[in-house]
Amino acid sequence: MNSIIWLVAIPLLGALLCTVFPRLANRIGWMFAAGNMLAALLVMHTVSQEGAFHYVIGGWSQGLGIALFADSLTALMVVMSAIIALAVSIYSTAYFTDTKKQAFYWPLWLLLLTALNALFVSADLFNLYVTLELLGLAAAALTAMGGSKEALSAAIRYLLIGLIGSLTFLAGVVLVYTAYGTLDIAVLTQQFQNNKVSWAIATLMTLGLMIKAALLPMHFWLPPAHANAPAPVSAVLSALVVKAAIYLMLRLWPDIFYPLANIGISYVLGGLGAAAIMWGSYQALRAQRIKLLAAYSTVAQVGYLFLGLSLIIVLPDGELRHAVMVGVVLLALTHAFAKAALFLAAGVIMQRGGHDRISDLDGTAQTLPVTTFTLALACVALIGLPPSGAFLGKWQLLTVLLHEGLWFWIIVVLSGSLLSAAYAFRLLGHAFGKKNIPHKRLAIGLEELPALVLSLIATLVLAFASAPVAKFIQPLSGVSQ
Amino acid sequence: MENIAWSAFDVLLIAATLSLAWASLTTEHLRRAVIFFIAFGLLLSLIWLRLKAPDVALAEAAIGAGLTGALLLAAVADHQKPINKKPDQKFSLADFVANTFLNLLFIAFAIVFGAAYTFALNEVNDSRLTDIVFQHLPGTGVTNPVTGVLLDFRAYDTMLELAVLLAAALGVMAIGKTRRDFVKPGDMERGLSQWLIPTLIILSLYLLWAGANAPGGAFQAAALLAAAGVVMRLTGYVDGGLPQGIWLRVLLVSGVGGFLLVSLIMMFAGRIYFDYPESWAGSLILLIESMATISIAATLVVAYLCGQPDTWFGGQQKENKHAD
Amino acid sequence: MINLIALCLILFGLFFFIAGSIGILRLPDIHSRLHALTKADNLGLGFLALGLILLSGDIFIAAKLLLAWLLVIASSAASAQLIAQRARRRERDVWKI
Amino acid sequence: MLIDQILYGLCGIVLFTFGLRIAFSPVHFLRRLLAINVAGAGLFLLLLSVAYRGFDQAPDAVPHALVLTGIVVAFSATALAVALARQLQNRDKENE
Repeated sequence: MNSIIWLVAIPLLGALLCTVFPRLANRIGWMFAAGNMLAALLVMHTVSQEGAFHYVIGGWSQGLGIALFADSLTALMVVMSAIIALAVSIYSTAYFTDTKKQAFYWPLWLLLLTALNALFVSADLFNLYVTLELLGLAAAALTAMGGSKEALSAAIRYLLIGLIGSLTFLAGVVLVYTAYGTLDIAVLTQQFQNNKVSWAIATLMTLGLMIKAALLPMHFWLPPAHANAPAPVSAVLSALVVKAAIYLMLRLWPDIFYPLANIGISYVLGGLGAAAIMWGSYQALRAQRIKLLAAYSTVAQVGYLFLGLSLIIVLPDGELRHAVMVGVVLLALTHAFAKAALFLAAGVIMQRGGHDRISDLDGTAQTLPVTTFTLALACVALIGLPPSGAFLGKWQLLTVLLHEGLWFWIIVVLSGSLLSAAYAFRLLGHAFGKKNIPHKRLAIGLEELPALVLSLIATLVLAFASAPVAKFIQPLSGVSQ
Repeated sequence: MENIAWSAFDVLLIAATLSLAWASLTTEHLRRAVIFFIAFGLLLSLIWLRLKAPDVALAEAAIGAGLTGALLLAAVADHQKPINKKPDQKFSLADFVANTFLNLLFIAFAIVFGAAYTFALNEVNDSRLTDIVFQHLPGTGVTNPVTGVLLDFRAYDTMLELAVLLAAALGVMAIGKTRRDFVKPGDMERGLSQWLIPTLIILSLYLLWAGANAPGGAFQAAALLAAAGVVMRLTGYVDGGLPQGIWLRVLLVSGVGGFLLVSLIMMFAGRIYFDYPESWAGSLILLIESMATISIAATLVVAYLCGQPDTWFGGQQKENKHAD
Repeated sequence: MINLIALCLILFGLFFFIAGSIGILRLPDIHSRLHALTKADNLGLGFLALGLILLSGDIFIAAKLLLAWLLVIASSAASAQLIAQRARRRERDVWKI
Repeated sequence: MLIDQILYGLCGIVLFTFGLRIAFSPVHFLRRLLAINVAGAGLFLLLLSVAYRGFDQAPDAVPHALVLTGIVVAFSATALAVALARQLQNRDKENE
């Protein structure tokens, strides 16, 4: 039962130690990332044995203290972020050479990891606001470490939009406390009725989380932030930080806002998701740099997840809703691993080649064969070609859409995949381009290994994951009642 | 007669606050906007007093108006040109339509939010969590309910909030070094500071001690201590009275560290996380509170320095060069 | 009886506050405004504190009120000096912001 | 449900909406930061007017702790934003 506390305590302890001993920050950092990995596996094990469990901090009852809650969805998300965190930590030991930058990178990075874990396990609305704030602050500070002027202005815009997002979320939390007198999610799930106040609460919280997840109308802060941040930071921003807001939507809508579910909401969210898919893929096609391409593809993938979410909201409990849930989880997991691999590979190219402009990428296959192989695998996973988890996710989504006869969404999903295939092959075409200089193969093991492992997970491991994930995720609505 | 006078006072107070907020966000000179914002912060702490929230009034006056104001004033010190009106401001229809549409949108948002708020108010009987807090308060060893909630019932929240503060301080230091160009302190400031700083420190200790049973506590005490640091910074001590090298780093970390260690010790002793034993609950809270006070004060001063102190990596503090 | 005296003191203090505010609005240049502000407000606060001390009747609260008054006097006097020095230096350089 | 609660609550809502309205309009970055602080203050005012339970009754302590946490979080966000802005200004000054 205490394993849930280690999830927050280990990265926080690591952050404190890295602050006090800046010269050892490199070693302390990735060791605590490994420790976090163990804690995540422990939580996964506890959940698989005993199912979802509550843990009230300080032992206070009746919604006074803060409760932590871990169910199958939390366990999957926590293990996903632990694996990516470990890979990114190993990569950043090689990426950051200047000790002054390391001294501040590692504490901020571990604080971001603490915020992520605290957000995944928390079951108290105001606590979610504090974790969202810590996440946004640490991410903005890390983006600003990119050093260039664009990184600074991107970090400022990211911080301000993030603040507006969490303030809107806080407005929803304040209304919840006014109307229901409690902040605990489990208590709220029983008390929530379908009246005008609950509609105001749901809209405020959803608006706040949409801003945080960079859904279409509020996505303009994401591409500059993710493109100008240092490579390991943008890997984490795209793979994990954006997922936190989507995880909260998955946590809030099926549980608390279940009485409010109606067709209108799903069309709004689905429509925005579809628009995000189209707009993100179109911009990715026109991107000049790998990191910008990856950032816009994140905007598109957020669209897929919101499309799946809109289905989960409106479908009645049962087989169909469970299938969509599994599809959304698979899509989220694969996108996280593939996007992290893509950004880390772009980081290697940036450091070795000095730039990441797509048009001048020819010769990368000769000089950096492993990185190009990682790029290819990541693109396979992003498009959703068969050996990857995304294929299974989209397959689940499409079967449910077919069953429901929602033709418009099917066209959107398919054309989205087509567009992502277009920008992926454009990238790979340049990377495999011939260059007449005699190629010298660079073998840099430590830097390229994490990216390779992540892309292999995205394509091969997750390809066989649909059955175990389906079994592991209990039917959603039955979880917290 | 009694509550009519109070309602009149309320309307006056609200009108003053709203007009200050309006002034702060719409004047063209940025420096004037910051000064209006500081006045708005002070009026806000008056409102907190009216709503019977003395702890929050202390924190608002010290952190919300004081430190935030000092920080913003330092930031806008070198802003000359009026920001709002661009010289070639010709009337463009598109802007006008966009602005009115946005205004209407936000007015509608306010009306919906207000309606939801008034409906929500009479949904629940007034007590919400009050009775449960007072029922469990004796178990926390403190009599001030706000300190009880902050450091015992929701101590996990406060730990994460200190982590937010630490993240902000690290982010501020990661960006660059503190600025060194300073006006040489005349005898006026030195005279004042030699007298003012000890008073601030004593007041801060009083607030920390009073926090257990009267309005006060870690954040208010830390804000006063940070005010002493700001006064030192303004009177020539470039590093604002912060310790050197590793001691500064340990100090910054001791707030969150105190929370984490105590909570983990409770867990090792077989109790639930953050569950203080009845007998030493009061003294445990005081221990955490005092570590948090010094740590928050140091973090607030670092945030005010707007950069990395010279001695962060352990070097000697360079002689502070005064620009006249 | 005590309340009556306290009420008069407080009203007297308010009168000084109003005088200070009118001083700021009406007086021409920065120096005379500073003069009006610091003098009138400090005196007004003094009377206010005295009135409240009579009302409170508790020695600790009285001591705190006096301490508050002293702090306000010290800080407003120092800041008035600083603002005046800066205004003097600005006029000497005849450099308008 | 007291008249004071409604009065101060609506004042908080007006501050929150006005802050957001300015935060979304294209103004200088520091003014947008002020707008966000004003919006946050509006929300805290709303929270504390919910906690207010009459002149002679003890108020609800939980919102007070939440607002204290909110004030410190708002300050740290402002401190980071100001530090970023000043560094950006130095960069502009350098290559001007």
